[in-house]
Amino acid sequence: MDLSIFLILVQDGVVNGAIYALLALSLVLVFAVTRVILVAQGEFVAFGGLTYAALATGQTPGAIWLLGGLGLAAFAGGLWQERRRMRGGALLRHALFTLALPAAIIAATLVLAPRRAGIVVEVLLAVAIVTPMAPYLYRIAFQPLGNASVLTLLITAVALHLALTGLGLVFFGPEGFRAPPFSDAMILAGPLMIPGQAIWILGLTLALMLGLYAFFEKTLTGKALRATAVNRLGARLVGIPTAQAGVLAFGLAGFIGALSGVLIVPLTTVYYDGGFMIGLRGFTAAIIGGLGSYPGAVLAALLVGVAESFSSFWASAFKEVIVFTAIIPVLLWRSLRHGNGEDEE
Amino acid sequence: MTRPGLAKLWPLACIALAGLVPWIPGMPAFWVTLLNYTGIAAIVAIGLVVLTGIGGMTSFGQATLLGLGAYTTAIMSKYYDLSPWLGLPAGLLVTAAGATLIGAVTVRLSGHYLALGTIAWSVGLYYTFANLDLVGRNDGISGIPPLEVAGYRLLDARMSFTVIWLGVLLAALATMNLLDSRAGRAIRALKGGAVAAASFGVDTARTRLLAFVYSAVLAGFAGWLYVHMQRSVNPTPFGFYQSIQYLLMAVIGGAAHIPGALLGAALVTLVNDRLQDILPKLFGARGNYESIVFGMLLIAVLQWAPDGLWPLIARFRPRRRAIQADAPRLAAQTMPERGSTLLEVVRLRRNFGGLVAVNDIDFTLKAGEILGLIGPNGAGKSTTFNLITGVDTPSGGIVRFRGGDLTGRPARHVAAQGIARTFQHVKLVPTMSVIENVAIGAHLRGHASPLAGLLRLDRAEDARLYAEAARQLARVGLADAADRPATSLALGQQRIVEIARALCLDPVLLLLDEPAAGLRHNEKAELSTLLRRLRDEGVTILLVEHDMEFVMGLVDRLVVMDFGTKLADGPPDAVRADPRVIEAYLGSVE
Amino acid sequence: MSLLEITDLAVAYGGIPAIEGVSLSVAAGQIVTVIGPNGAGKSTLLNAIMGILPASGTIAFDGAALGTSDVSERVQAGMSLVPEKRELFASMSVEDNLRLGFYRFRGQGRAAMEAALAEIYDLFPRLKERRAQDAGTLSGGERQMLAMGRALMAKPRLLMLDEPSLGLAPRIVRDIFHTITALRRTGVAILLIEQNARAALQVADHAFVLETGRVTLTGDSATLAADPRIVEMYLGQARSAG
Amino acid sequence: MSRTSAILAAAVVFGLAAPAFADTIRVGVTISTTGPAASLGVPQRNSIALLPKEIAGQQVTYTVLDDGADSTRAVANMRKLIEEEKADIIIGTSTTPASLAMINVAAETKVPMISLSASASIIQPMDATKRWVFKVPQNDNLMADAIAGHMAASGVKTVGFIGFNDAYGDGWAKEFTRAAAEKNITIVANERFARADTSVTGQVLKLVAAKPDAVLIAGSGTPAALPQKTLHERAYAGKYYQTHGVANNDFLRVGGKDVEGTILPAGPILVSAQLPDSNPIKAKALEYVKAYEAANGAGSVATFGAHAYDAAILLTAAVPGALAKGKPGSAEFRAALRDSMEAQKNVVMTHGIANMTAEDHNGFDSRARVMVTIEGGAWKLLP
Repeated sequence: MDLSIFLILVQDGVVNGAIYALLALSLVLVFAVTRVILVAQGEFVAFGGLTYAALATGQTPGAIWLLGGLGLAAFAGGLWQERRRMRGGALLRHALFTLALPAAIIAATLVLAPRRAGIVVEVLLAVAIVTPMAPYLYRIAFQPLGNASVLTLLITAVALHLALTGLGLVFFGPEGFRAPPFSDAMILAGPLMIPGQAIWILGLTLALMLGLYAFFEKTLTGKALRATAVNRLGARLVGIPTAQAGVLAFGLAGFIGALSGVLIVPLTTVYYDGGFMIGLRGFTAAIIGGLGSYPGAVLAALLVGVAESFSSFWASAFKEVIVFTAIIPVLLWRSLRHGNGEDEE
Repeated sequence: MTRPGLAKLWPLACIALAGLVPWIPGMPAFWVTLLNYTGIAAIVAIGLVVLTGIGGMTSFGQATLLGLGAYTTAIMSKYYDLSPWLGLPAGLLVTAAGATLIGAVTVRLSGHYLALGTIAWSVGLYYTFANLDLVGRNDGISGIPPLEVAGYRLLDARMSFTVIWLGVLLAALATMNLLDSRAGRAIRALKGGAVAAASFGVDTARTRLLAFVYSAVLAGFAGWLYVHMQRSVNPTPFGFYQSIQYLLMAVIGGAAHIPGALLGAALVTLVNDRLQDILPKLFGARGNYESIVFGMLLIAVLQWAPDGLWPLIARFRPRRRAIQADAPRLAAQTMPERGSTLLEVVRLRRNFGGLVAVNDIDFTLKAGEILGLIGPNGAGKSTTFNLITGVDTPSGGIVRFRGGDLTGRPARHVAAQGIARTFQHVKLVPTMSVIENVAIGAHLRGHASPLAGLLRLDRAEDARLYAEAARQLARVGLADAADRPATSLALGQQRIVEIARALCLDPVLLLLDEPAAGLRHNEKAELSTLLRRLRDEGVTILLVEHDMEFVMGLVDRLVVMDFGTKLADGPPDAVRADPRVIEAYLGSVE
Repeated sequence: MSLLEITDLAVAYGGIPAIEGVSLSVAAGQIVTVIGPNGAGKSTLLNAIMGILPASGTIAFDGAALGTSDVSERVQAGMSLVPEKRELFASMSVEDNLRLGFYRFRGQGRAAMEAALAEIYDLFPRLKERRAQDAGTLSGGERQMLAMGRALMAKPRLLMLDEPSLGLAPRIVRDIFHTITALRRTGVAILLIEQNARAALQVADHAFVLETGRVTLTGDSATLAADPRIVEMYLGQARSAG
Repeated sequence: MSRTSAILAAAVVFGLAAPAFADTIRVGVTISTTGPAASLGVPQRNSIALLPKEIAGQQVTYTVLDDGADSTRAVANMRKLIEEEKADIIIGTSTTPASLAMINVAAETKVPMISLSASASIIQPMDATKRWVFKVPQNDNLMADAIAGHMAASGVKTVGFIGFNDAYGDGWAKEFTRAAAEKNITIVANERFARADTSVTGQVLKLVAAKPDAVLIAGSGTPAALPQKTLHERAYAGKYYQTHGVANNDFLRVGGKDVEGTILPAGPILVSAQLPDSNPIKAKALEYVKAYEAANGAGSVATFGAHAYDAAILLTAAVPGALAKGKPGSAEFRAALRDSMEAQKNVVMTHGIANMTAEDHNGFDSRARVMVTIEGGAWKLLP
């Protein structure tokens, strides 16, 4: 292997790793706030990518009907769960969030999609269509589970993943889609040819991370989310409704997932069920990072990306074997550092 | 030998009766086939009950373990023309060996690291199967012979049914036996009571490995059945998705219950099959709504029954356990000579980051005395306990017991020296009855292996252990509560159960962490009497307590701690009068 | 009219009653204490009032029944609880902990928050010194101050304190009780749970004795402090039970 | 309703009775309409709707089940179709491993099956088990020979291979290695990628470094475009070959200008309009394309769906002969159907013309494949 191949592989790994990092961040966030391991995170990536791909080719994405359906389901679910308590203002807010919001997004899409409103609008639209699905799903599937065990929440997330994959096939079909890149620019740096899209991915990933950092460090809402993660009871005691924190965390997960999808669909083909493997990489990174540390997750994600790109060069048939076997010693090391075997308390 | 009650045997009877199902006239043939798939899945799910539901280790790799068993017998019977019956022991052996190897690394992982660990090796093995010429790569091996009995090939689904459900019966029976044995109590203590179990001599790492290998062997067994029914094998049934299916079955059925595994396997298999028929009638043949509807059903069921369905059908009620009071007593320790030095703690130290929780503590304990350890919260009393009993490792200093060095030894080693303890935050296993919890205390006094438990060869010994547990429960005055769920008792009583459990160890030294907390006056008096009697029998006692009245009337000597340091040491009256103690601990609120 | 009116409250854990038939009331601006032995159900009582535990019976705050309302709604209504375990945000700074106490008023803008913060720093100057430190690194006494400060940021009309002196050095315990007395002047009503019955009876106007889940004695503090049964059962021990 | 009784009620609802039977030919279909092979299974399922409802005066019913490309489910489906739906013949499934798992059941229950998957190993070498199995897609070795032949004729001496890390890619690696050796073509790189991979940069670097005259990409559907696009990015200038697995319009859409000039073997149906009128396949193929697009929209046709159509053509041809020996629903009928299918000669299908023999249950010859290239975003028949 010469230096140029080495550099290209690193570049490839870092670009993929950046996406894994975004997903890892949102998995860490969702787990910390709600104790849910969001197996279905990858679906938001796939839906985001496919929705953007449809918009970028002037089609009206089927995902808007999925959005509408989920909004309706969340409306009904919320009404049922809080049938004894929801009144006046709360009911109105609930209806605005679950009915009016999707209706507005659907209307905007129907108007804008055929008009080819430009990349920025299309990106925003794709993200807007997919993002609210996550909080709706939280309301439908997880909020009623309250204090269930992590295992039950995990299996619920698996069930959600199954249902969403099925819905993905219905709404997007079995074939893959690709979108034109945000820019066709190609930057030459020595042996490296860095496509404009890769710059976009790295740039937006970095921007998003900084944005998240600012959100968590500087705003009271962000701090409230962190507080919920650190101490749920403490958060409830200062008046943070943990269900709302869950909705917010899922909203961020949906947003990050959708954005990741939009970012990668110009680089690779996205399939209705393709998000799962991407999500699994994010999950891997999140856990190696300790399922609690944001910088740890990012670092682990980059590591996973690079490991993948190198093993696909060395022995592509055994890529997964290599990547996943390499994880085990890391896990062992982390596990021993975190004290052994005691999962209680 | 104790006879298991009818209450326990009825699920087995049901399975046995089920053996007749395929022979019911008019029974649709495909239903038998479905039940065959159910049976195979149920065996895997039973393994997951032990591993995940009871042992608390989530595995995403069960299907891959099935693959180990399946491929072994496939290779032997297809390529070497060996009888499928030889494939059974070979498959089990290979699975057990593989699982021991994988498990040796994996079960050391904790929590989510473990779950990801199982994903990692399962993905790794999957792609290894898919790229290995020996096992036919992605296309796999087909044309594998079916099972034969006396030259008769078991091709008919009803024949397979008999074999498969005999297998389910065996798996369920063996698992029930295992869980009811000495090793099984250790497995059941893993979730929620691992520290306590370790403090009574359970080797938790080995117990975790045992649960892992046991569940793997069941999966390997299922793999053997699968191959000779399916008669072909390729990597697709051993992937991540299938592993999730098995986990899902266990959780839906009720992950902590063997009948739950059967229920979950049956439900998932049946619902998936029925959906294929029902949905096209509802939505037309063009869509694929099965996974959508299945996922939604699953979510609905979990909201309705977060702990799975079986607990809704049968509420957890520990069965009444018949005690053989005449069982021969277990061998007892010889107590050290009264007044000899029993425990020496020298400059014991524990740092947590920058915080010094225990700061160079010294004290000694003489055989046959009661020593009280007092001080405000955070003074380091419980940490000191944990350092002595091996639950925590000291940063410095020495712990010597009967002349031997105990510093930094693991909890089970400390227990083996005859040191038993109770916990400030009660650590009883909620899913076990009071007497089963107490019997864990006698773990080191029994020797039956897991295999003996599985085959029920341990009954004589187990009867002795339970007789001992019953005796100790009676001693602390809780004989009536023996068969109640442990956590149904009031907190104060649970502390007393912990004392009974500690006594089951036949301890030389008893460490009690706030034993009187939550007790009423008369109960405290009874506890005092019990502890004095124990002292008179030669047991040495070290106790942490807040209740000064209780302590003052009981102990021979007091050690006062504050901010991790020893403030005073001496007879109660002298300590009470010590101005430093009054200033820092007893205080005087105006 | 009382600020908090509890009638026939009962809480059970898995079918086993922890408290039963408890009725008590707290008037605005009053300090009321509930004393009793460990395990009598005192913490359960506060958790039920705050909505952390489901309970039967009625809890009325400011004349309105609370029903099944969520903890956050009770905070919104003006109730705050400082739990026995403090429940601080250990990996966040002291100041962030306090700011989060202001969550109820998050719409009121930065100036209002800074003003509230200044008041708390006045009450607990120690917290100001430690403002940038992580809450997890504080000593026991400082944690209790922070927990109280965080609760006070929400400007509650009823402050519930669960064993504020538990496991603290006597000097700190004195400070805490001084603070409680000082708070009386701000008009906040306090429901105080204490094992340190002597100190509690000294600061409280009114007291209830809770034993094995039931109220066994009630009366104004001075009377109870002189009651021989109380003296024998609680005050005799209070000196040493610190 | 209590939870317990609700559970019981659910059990009753699910315990529905088996369907009643009439005197008709029952066709059981199991295909992969979900999962990794959905891009094959979905057009196949859509094609089932176009199949004849009556053959030789007999009613024909179709029951379609999805197996998600999982061999356990495929076998379970097959048993369900045979035991519950009393199927006389099974069509399916879309993938090779699952088809291989099904052949035991066919032999054991003596129900003939027509596989819709690629590998010749499903029907070769012929034995007592595979007697019951037929296969309508072209054998992968036929296609591999075509590619190797085209390469040799174009002066290609070295080839880089990159295929799916699954049965499809594996089968191609095996068949192409054999075909290439026969033409003295050297395979200088052999790489794998997964269908869901987001990047194949590592593999492509390896391919480019080996400097082959041509690259063969063995993947199905849109995922096969990724290596080609990446090769383009890395400025690989040699020839590009794909397999017939990519023969649908989605591949053209995703591949865009990067797949221009790609050469692949395909069933004649892919370029049916360009076939000479003298070719008997043309009419059949156009008939299918027209019917399919009428039902599913213009441009929606994929060659994979036509395999299901071809299975019905084979069935239609064989039924009259079988009816003479037994009534539908009887073991005699099923055995006769098998015999009759094996005896079929010159059956014109959308993908080729089949001549079945006892040894060859596919029966296609070189007329079943054409060489195609991509020009101006459309498939173009090569002479």
